[in-house]
Amino acid sequence: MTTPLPLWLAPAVVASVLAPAVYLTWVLDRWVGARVAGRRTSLGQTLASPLAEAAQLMLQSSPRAERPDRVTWLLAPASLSGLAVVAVATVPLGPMLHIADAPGGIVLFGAAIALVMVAVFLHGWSANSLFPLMGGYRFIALALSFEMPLALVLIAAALPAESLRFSDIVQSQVDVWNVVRQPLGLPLYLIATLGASFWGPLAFPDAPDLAGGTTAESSGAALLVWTAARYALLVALCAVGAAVFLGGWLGPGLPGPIWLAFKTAGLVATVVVIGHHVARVRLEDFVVVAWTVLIPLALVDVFLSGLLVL
Amino acid sequence: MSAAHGAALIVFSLGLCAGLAVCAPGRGTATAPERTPYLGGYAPETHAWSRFHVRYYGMALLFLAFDMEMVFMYPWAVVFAEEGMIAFVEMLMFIVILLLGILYAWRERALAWA
Amino acid sequence: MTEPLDALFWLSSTVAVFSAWRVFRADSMVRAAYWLMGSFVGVAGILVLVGAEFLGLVLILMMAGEMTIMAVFMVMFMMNPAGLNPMNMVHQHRTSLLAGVLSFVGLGAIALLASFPQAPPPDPAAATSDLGHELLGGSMLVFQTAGVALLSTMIGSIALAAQRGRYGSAAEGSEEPGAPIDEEDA
Amino acid sequence: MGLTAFARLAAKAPAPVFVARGANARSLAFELSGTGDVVLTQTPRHACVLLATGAFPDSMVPALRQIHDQMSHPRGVVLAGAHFRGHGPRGVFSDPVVVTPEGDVHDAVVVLHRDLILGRRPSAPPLLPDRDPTPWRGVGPYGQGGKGMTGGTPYGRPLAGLADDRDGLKLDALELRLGPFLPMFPPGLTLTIKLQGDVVQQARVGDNPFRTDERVSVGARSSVFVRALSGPVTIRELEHARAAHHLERVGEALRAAGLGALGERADRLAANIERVEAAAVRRLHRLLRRSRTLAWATSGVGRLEPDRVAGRGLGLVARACGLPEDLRTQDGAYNELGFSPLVEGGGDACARWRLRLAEVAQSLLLASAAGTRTTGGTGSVESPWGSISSDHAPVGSLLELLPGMLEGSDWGDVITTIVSLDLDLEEAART
Amino acid sequence: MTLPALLVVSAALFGIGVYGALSQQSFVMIMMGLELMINGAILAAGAFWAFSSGGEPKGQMLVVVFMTVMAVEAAIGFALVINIYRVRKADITEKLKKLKT
Repeated sequence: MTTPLPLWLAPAVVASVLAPAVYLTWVLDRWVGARVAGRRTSLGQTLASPLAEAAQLMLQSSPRAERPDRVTWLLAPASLSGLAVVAVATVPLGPMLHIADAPGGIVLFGAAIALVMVAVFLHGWSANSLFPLMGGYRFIALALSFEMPLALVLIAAALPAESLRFSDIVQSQVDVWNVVRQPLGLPLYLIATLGASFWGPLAFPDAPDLAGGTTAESSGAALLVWTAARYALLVALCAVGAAVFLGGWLGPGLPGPIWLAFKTAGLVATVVVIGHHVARVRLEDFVVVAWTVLIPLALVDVFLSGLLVL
Repeated sequence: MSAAHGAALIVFSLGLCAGLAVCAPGRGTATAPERTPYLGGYAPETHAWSRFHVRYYGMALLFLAFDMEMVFMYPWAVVFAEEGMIAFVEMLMFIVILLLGILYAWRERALAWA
Repeated sequence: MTEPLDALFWLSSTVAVFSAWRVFRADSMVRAAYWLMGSFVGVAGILVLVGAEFLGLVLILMMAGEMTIMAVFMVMFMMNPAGLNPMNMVHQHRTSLLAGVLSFVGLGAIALLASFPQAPPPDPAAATSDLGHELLGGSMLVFQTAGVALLSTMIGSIALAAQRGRYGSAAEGSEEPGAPIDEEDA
Repeated sequence: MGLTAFARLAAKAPAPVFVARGANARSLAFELSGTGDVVLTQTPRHACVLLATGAFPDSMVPALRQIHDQMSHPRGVVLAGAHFRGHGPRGVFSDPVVVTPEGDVHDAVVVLHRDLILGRRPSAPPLLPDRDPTPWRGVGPYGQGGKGMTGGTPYGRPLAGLADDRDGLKLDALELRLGPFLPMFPPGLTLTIKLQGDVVQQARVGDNPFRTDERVSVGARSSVFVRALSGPVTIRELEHARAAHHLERVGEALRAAGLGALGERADRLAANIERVEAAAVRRLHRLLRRSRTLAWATSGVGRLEPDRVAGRGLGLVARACGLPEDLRTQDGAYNELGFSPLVEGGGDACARWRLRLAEVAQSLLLASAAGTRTTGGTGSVESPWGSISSDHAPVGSLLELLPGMLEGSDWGDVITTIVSLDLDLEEAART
Repeated sequence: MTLPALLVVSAALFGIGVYGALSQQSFVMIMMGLELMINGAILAAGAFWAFSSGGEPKGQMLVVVFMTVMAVEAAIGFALVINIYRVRKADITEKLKKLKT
C-alpha cells in the first residue's frame, strides 16, 4: 500500500489540490459573510475578492514589530502553511491516489496538528507585543483542550479498520460510513476542527477583542501567508473529517476524488456557516467543558465503537 | 521508512519554503514609532515579554500526564479487533484509572483559571 | 535507496545534536524549549528511518505538547524570560562540562568497541501491531502500572501545584519563620 | 506592465479602514459597510486608510499620530467631520483627504484606497520623529541595556516587574495604558490596567479627554436626547434614535463576540431605522435569543448587583438588574401609548444585550404608534444611557463602577463588560 | 546507518543532557537536561530494537516506558517548581540552599 505517485509528483499534486480549495473556501467565507450581513454582492465581485485581497496584501509593507524574535516571527506563518500542507497530504484522494498515506496516518496528522499549536504560539510570542502574546497563550489553553478529543475520535475510527492508515479507515466504511456507525464522532471532530483552525466559537487567538490577537502586529505578505494557511488548515481538517467519517472517496458513479471534494466542501461549508453564526464562547468555560464533557464523550465514542467491532 | 514519510517531509519543506519566500522579502525599513506595539494609541512602558502568568497551569499539568494515554491507545486500536474482549477490558481499566485523575482535578477546581 | 537514507540519518542526527547543544546556549526561554523539541524531532526522524515509524511520529506528537508547556512554564519562572538581557545562569560549569564529556566518551566507547548481537532489521509494517500485542499480552502489567503511575502523577501534581487544596493553603506551615526572602536580587 | 495589472487587481479589494473616533463622531457604520467595498480592521497594521471622525481634543492627538504611524504602507488619511482644537484640519496629518459635511465618506475612502494602491498618490510619510522612546544604553558586559538580569532598559524599554497575585505566585505584572483607539473601546476611553497573565489585577479609568475647559470646542452634542432636555421633540424621533442607538451597541457586542457579519447587519438596521421593518429586527432578535453560545459567553460577565445601581438613574443598566427605573413612565404622552418599562433579571452583559434588543422592538412600536405626540422640555429625559438632565450624566456613575467590575476578570470578559455598558465619555463630559 | 553510529548520537545527546542537568541553576533548565538524557535513552532503545533484537516488541515497549517516565517527570517537576516558587519564592537552586540554612 505504498504511494503509487512518484515522490517528485507529490508537491505538484498537493499544490493543485490545495490552491483551488483554499481559494474556494476563501470565496465561500466572504460570500456567507455578505449574506449574513444582509449585503448584496455580485458573483464576480465575490469570486474576485480573495485574489484582490491577496494582491493587496502583497503590495502592503510589513514593518516588523519592535524588537521581535526575528527568526520565529518569520518562521511561524511559514511553518503554519507547511503544516497545513502536510495535513492535506495525509488524506488519500482516491483508492489508488495517495500522496502521503503513511501507515501511521492518524498519528502523522495528529503530530501536524500538535505542531500547529507551536506555530500559533510562536506567532503570538515573537512580536513582543501584548495582544499577540495573549493570543498565543490563549491558543495553548485551547489546543490542550481539543487535542485529546481530536485524537480519540480518530482512534475510534481506526478500530473497525484495524489500522492507523487513512486509506484503510476509508476502506472500512464500504458498507456503512463512520458517521452512522459512530454518531458521536463527527460532532466531536467538528468541535476539534473549530479549535484547530481557531474558527467561529473557538476563534480565541486571533479574536477581535484582542485587536486581531496573534495577527495584531502583522501585515502585508506575512498576514497573507497566515490567512491562507488558516484556510488551508481548515480544508485539511475538513478533508480528514470527510475521509474518516463520511467515507472519503467512496460513492457511486463519480470518480473518488470528486466524492472526496464534495464531502470536504460540505464540511467546510458547515464550519464557515457556524463561524458566522455562533458567538465565541469564554475560553475558561470551554476548557472546563472540554475536559469534563468532551474528553469523556470521546472515550465513550471509542468504547462504543469498540463494542461494535467485537 | 515508507515512502509516505518521504512525501510528507518533502511537502512540508516545500510549504515552509513557499511561506518563507512570500513573507521574507517584504520587510522594508520602519521608524521607531512605526514599530511600536499597538495598544490603541499609547506606547507600552515595558516589554510585553515577561513572566506571563499561565492561568491554566493546572490543566497543563493534567494534560502532560493524560496525553500519555494516546501513546498506548494507538497501538491498542490496531490490534483491538484481533485481541477482542481482553483488549476492551484492559483499555477500559486503564482509561477508568486515568478518568479518576480528571475527576480529581475537576473537584479540586484545577481546570479553572487560577 | 541506502544513499538518501544515510543522508537523512546524518541530517536527523545533526538536527538532534545541534538542537540539544543550543538548548543551553539560547537566551530566550521559549527558544530553549523549542530547541529541545527540535532535538526530539531529530530523534523522531531517526526512529522513523530505522523502522519505528509509529514511535517516531508519536514522539513528535507528545513533544510538541510537552515542550510548549515547558516553554510557558519556563517563561513563568525565569527572570528575563525572553533573554532580552543576555545572561549566563550556570554553576559548576567546568565540572558539568567534564561530566558531560566523560559520559559521552564512555558511552561512545561502549558503542564503538563493544560487540552487540546482530539481527535482521524488523518489519516496519508489523511494528505497531507488535507493540499492541505486547501491550495487551507480555507487558500488560507494565501498561496497567503506567496507568496507575499516570493517575498518581495527575493527583500528585495537582495537589502540589494548587494554592489551596483540601488540606489548606500550600504555604501554611512550610515557611520557616523569619527566613529572609530577598526577591529582587538577581 | 505586469505590476500594473497586479496593482489593478489589488485595487479591487475592499479598502481596509481603521476608524478613529473622537467626540460627536459621525455614525459611519452604514456609509462604510453598505457595498462591501470597505472593511473595518481591528488594528492599524492591517489598514490602508485611517478614517478620523469627530472632534479630537489635544490630549488625543499624540495617540492619533501614533496609530497613523503604525499603519503599514501604503497609507492615507480621510477626515470626515474631524476637528482638532488648536490645529487646522491639516495641522495634524500631512496630506489628508477632507470630506465635506455633504460629501460621501464611502466614496472618499474607496477613491483614496484605489489611488494609494495604484500609486497615484504617495503613501503618507511618518508623522513622528524616528527616535527610540527610551535612550539606549549599552552598559552590560554583553552590550545589554543594563546591569543584572532584569535591570536596565534593554532595547529601549525596561522589563516588567514582579507583583503579588491572587494565586499566590508572584510573577510579572504588565502595566499598560490602553486606548483611546482600540476598536472595542468607546471613543476616548483609556484604561490604565495591571495585567498578570490575561487577568486584570487593577484597572483605572483614564481622564475623560472630552471634559475640557472649553467644552464648545469639542463640538456641540447633537444628540436628540440632549435636544429634548430643552425643548419638545416628537416621540417618533426620540424612539427611533433610541432604537438606532441600541442596535449599534448590539452590533458592537456582536463584533466583540466574533460575529462581525451579524454586527454589520445590526448596523445596517440602525442606519435605516426609520424605514426598517419590524420583522427584520424581530428576525435578528430571534436569531440572537436562540444563540446558546452568545448567552453562555455573556451571562455572569460584568454583573452588577441591583443595590449598587438603584437610584442612580442608570436606565437600561438598572432595568437589566430587574429595577423598573424609567423616566418615560412619568410622561403623560408615553402613558397614553400604554408604555411600561421592560426589565430583565441577572444584571450581567447577557441581560443587557437581551434588554437592548427587546427595547429596540418596543421603541419601534412606540414610534409607529406615537403619531405627532411630543415629549421633552421638562429638564430630564430618559436616554439610552439612563435619565439625563442638564446637570446629571449617569455614565459618570458607570465609569466609577467600572474598575471594580473589571478587576479579576480575564481580557475577554473585560471587553464583553465594556461593550455591554455603553460608556459614552462624551455624554459623561456633558455636565 | 549502523548501530554504533546511532549509539554515538545517543551518547552525544546523553552527554549534553548530563552537562545541562549539572550546570544549570534554574529548575526548569535542569529538567531540560534530564529530558535530553531520556532522549538519548530513547534513541538507544530504538537503535537496539532495530539492529540487534530482530523486532522484539519489548524494545518498542522500552521506548514507550521512557516516554511515560518523561511525562511523569515533567508533570511532577513542574508541580514542584510551582510549589517551591509559591512557598519559597525560589526559582533557582542557589536560592533554595540559602533558605534551607
